[in-house]
Amino acid sequence: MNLIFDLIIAVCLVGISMRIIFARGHFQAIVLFITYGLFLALAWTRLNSPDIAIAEAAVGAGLTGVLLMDTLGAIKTSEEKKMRIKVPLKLAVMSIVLVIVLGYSALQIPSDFSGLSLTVHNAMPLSGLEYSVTAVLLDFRSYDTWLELGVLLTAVIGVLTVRRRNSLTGSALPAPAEPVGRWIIKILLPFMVIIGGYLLWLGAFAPGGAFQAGVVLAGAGVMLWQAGHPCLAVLSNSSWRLLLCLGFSTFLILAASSLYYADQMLTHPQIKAWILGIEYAATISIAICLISLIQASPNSKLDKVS
Amino acid sequence: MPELLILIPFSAAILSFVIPEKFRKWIGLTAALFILVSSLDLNKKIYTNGIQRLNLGGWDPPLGIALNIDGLSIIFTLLTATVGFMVSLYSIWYFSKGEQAEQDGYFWPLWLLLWGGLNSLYFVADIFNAYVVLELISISAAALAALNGNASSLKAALRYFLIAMAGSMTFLMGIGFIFAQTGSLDMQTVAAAEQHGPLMFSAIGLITLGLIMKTALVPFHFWLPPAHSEAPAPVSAILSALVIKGSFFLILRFWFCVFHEAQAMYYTSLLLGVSGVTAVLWGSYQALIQSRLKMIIAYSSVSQIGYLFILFPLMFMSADPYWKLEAWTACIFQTISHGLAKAALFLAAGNLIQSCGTDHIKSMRNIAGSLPMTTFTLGLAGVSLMGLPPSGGFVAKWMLLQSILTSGQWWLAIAPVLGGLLTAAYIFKILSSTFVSDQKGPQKRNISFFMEKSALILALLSILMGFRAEEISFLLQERMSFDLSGGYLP
Amino acid sequence: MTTFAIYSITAVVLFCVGLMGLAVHPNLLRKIVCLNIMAGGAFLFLISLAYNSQGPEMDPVPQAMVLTGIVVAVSATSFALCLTRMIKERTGQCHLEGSDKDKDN
Amino acid sequence: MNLFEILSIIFCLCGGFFFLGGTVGLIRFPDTYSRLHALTKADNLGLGFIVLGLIMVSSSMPEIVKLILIWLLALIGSSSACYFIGNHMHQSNKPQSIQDESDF
Repeated sequence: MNLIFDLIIAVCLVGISMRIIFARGHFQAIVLFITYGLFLALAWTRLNSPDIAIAEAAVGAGLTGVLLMDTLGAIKTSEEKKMRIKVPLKLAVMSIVLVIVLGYSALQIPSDFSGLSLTVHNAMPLSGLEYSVTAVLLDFRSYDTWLELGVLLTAVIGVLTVRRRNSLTGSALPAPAEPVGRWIIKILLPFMVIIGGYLLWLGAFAPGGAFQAGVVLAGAGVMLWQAGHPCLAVLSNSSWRLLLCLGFSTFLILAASSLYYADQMLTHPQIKAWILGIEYAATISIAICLISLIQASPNSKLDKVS
Repeated sequence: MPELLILIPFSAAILSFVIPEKFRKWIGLTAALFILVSSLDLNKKIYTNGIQRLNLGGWDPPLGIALNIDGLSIIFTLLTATVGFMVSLYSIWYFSKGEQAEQDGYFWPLWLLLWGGLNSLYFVADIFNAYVVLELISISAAALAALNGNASSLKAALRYFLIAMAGSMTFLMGIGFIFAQTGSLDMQTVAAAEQHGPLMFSAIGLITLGLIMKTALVPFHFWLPPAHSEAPAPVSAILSALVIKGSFFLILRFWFCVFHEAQAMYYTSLLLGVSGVTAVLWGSYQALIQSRLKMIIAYSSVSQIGYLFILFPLMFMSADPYWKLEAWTACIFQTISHGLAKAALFLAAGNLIQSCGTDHIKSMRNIAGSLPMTTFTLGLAGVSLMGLPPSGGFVAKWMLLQSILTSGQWWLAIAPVLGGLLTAAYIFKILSSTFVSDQKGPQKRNISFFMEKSALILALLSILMGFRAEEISFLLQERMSFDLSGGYLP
Repeated sequence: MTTFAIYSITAVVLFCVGLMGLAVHPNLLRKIVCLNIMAGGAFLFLISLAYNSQGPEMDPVPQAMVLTGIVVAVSATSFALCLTRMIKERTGQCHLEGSDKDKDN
Repeated sequence: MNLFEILSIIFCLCGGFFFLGGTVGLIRFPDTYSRLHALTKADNLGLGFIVLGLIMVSSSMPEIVKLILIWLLALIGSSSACYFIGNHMHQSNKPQSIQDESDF
């Protein structure tokens, strides 16, 4: 039964990805891409990875979808003709050969493959956390997470550079236009903040954590923005910048102070307190960075306001 | 302490992002100075005490992530610190006037983030960590390439970024295959594990493919000339001297520290060798027929990258461990001398453009008269690229040629011989146009003292590094975290 | 036929479809979508590995890798989309071929 | 198999039927307004039935509360989305079938 379910998901994923390539309109391709994200989220659930399912549904299907749609709205031209994509025979053959080679080798995985699960399992009591994915992200491999926050920050600075913008803040707040829009914000916003906080708290012992919480909060921000309410406007320029790099710099301070106290980077006598602080800082930074990435896009509503 | 080389640029990047724009350059310069000093200090430590391996977060690999600092890392760190310091010095004046002034505030945070990323890359000892660092480098490098903001530079930046992203994804898939075979992400553990069969074959292919896309080896070179020539001068210097060297560094790490699946590596190395020779010839030919100075220099990068890949077939075909070591040393020498000379060339080109307003070589008449120091810089860097003694380029090409001849792979010798001639041709094309005297030429603007000096110092270093050959060879041959001559085992 | 086999093959196919799409599509928006398809394939492969792990529980390391990867992918996507929009604003084109001139001159 | 499990299966099948109906409506109805109508009404009912079916077999109170919450949030989401699309169509006075949808 499970295998049938797996096969259905697999066939749908491949089918959707092919349709995305061959879709004639961009709008269609983007809608299909959002569907692709949702099917991936199904696959993650099936593969016992609820963390990634949450992240994928929120980011892959949600935020990326919003970004793509928004860009499509900006670059759409009236005379755009629908195109038919032809794959050159050479390329098609090359792709099929690649699929066969990679697919054949993927199946040659050693039968006793256990990855690092045993190593992590044995080290779990030594870390202060109860949930293994959070422990890997924030304790065992915290260096990666630090640099990941760096990548997010770099992307925001990159977007600001390309846009030649110094600030996304400080413009006047317009009232959300629609009564229904106002109403829905009133209802949903508290929910999203609560869910974000809940996911953050959950991360210590169950699927959830800083990233998922940050994405949900960013979703709340994007909703506000879509309703005509540039939510970054309440911040001053300097506090916005500080919040953007809050997560990255908390890690940086941990790294520097641990080098001083423990002579080794990212380990510290009070590491548990640090991890808690980093989780909160990272959640805020991730939310603010993602909102900024969407709001900084050209022709966005903020431009029209200011 | 090696960690400082990661902490300083990142802290400076954050600081320069939150403070007002006019102070950013001074933060940048101070950080550059500190990085230079601490990498010289680290160099001394590695030279005398041997390699360092540091665990992060108090966890031993494969559970945690480690840093690995050996002779190879320290050479790349020093190259980055030297070029980075000179470029920072140059940038303070380059971005202070004219149309470049509005780019100043954006340049510093990105450049410092990129620098931090490069330093972390040189210390990398974990394959997934390498992926994250590569992404950090790609995004900041692409944003820097788009700094000009005009249509052509935006297009060039996006073309570069798309290729870099495709390379990253291919690399990530390769990481998955390595993890599937060995069950570990730590380079040392992966190197010690059994590596055989199709899984490893695919992993080697994917990792190498992903990285050569980012290194702009033929046939993935098409993004490089526009991206490097459209960027502002200091950014061009950073991109061609350091960023492509970053991904090349990772290829070396993987090929000489991680992989030891001999058969797959043998065939892949042949392909890399063919691409390398093609790149040398095609790049030099293209450089010869260009008419814009920065395009010539950018195509010259395509050809000089080709030399680096001649190492791989030599490693697998030459029987004598002594010549293997020679070829290895030659390759790193080529990396350093190209990095220094290319940075000098781009900075000098930036001076010429600020002076004449264009980089069309027809319009650079009488430059030798008005900007003698910049012309001298072009000449010196050209000498190093051509491989004339006593430059670093000469040492590199001489050792390369020797190990090619002893290995009996005559076809590889085409590259240094013919490539050297073509290089000489395009360097003379640049130089001869600067000596044409033409009184009617456009009004030349004055160039800041520091801008001329920093380009000159880089060019001088690329010549003078030949005199430090012994120390560099020592670092390369005695301070390795892997054993080159005894197969490719850790 | 096991769950691992189904998903790892799917992952490889998705990766290759994305790569092929990246090569054939001239339009920038579609190229970026294709990059995301590739990323989905790479992530799926890692998670199917985690699922296949014979250890005491699901291997958490690939899961953490994919979470990191998703953040990296969305950062890169938004940066690329921003460049696309600027190119459109400047040149009126959404592809990289043809002239590199600004729209106004 | 006890009574709750049988009821659960029946409710879930009902839910599936309404979803199917909503999808058929989306494809077959001629214009945006009627498509919206099919989508929101039938799908919300379908989701409601499935949630009811799952409540029958759920073991704890928090689980039931979460399931009901999911349904309520989906109701709010889809009804307001429906309103926004409808309002947009009404205000822009576009021809009543979206051009891009004809591709599907």
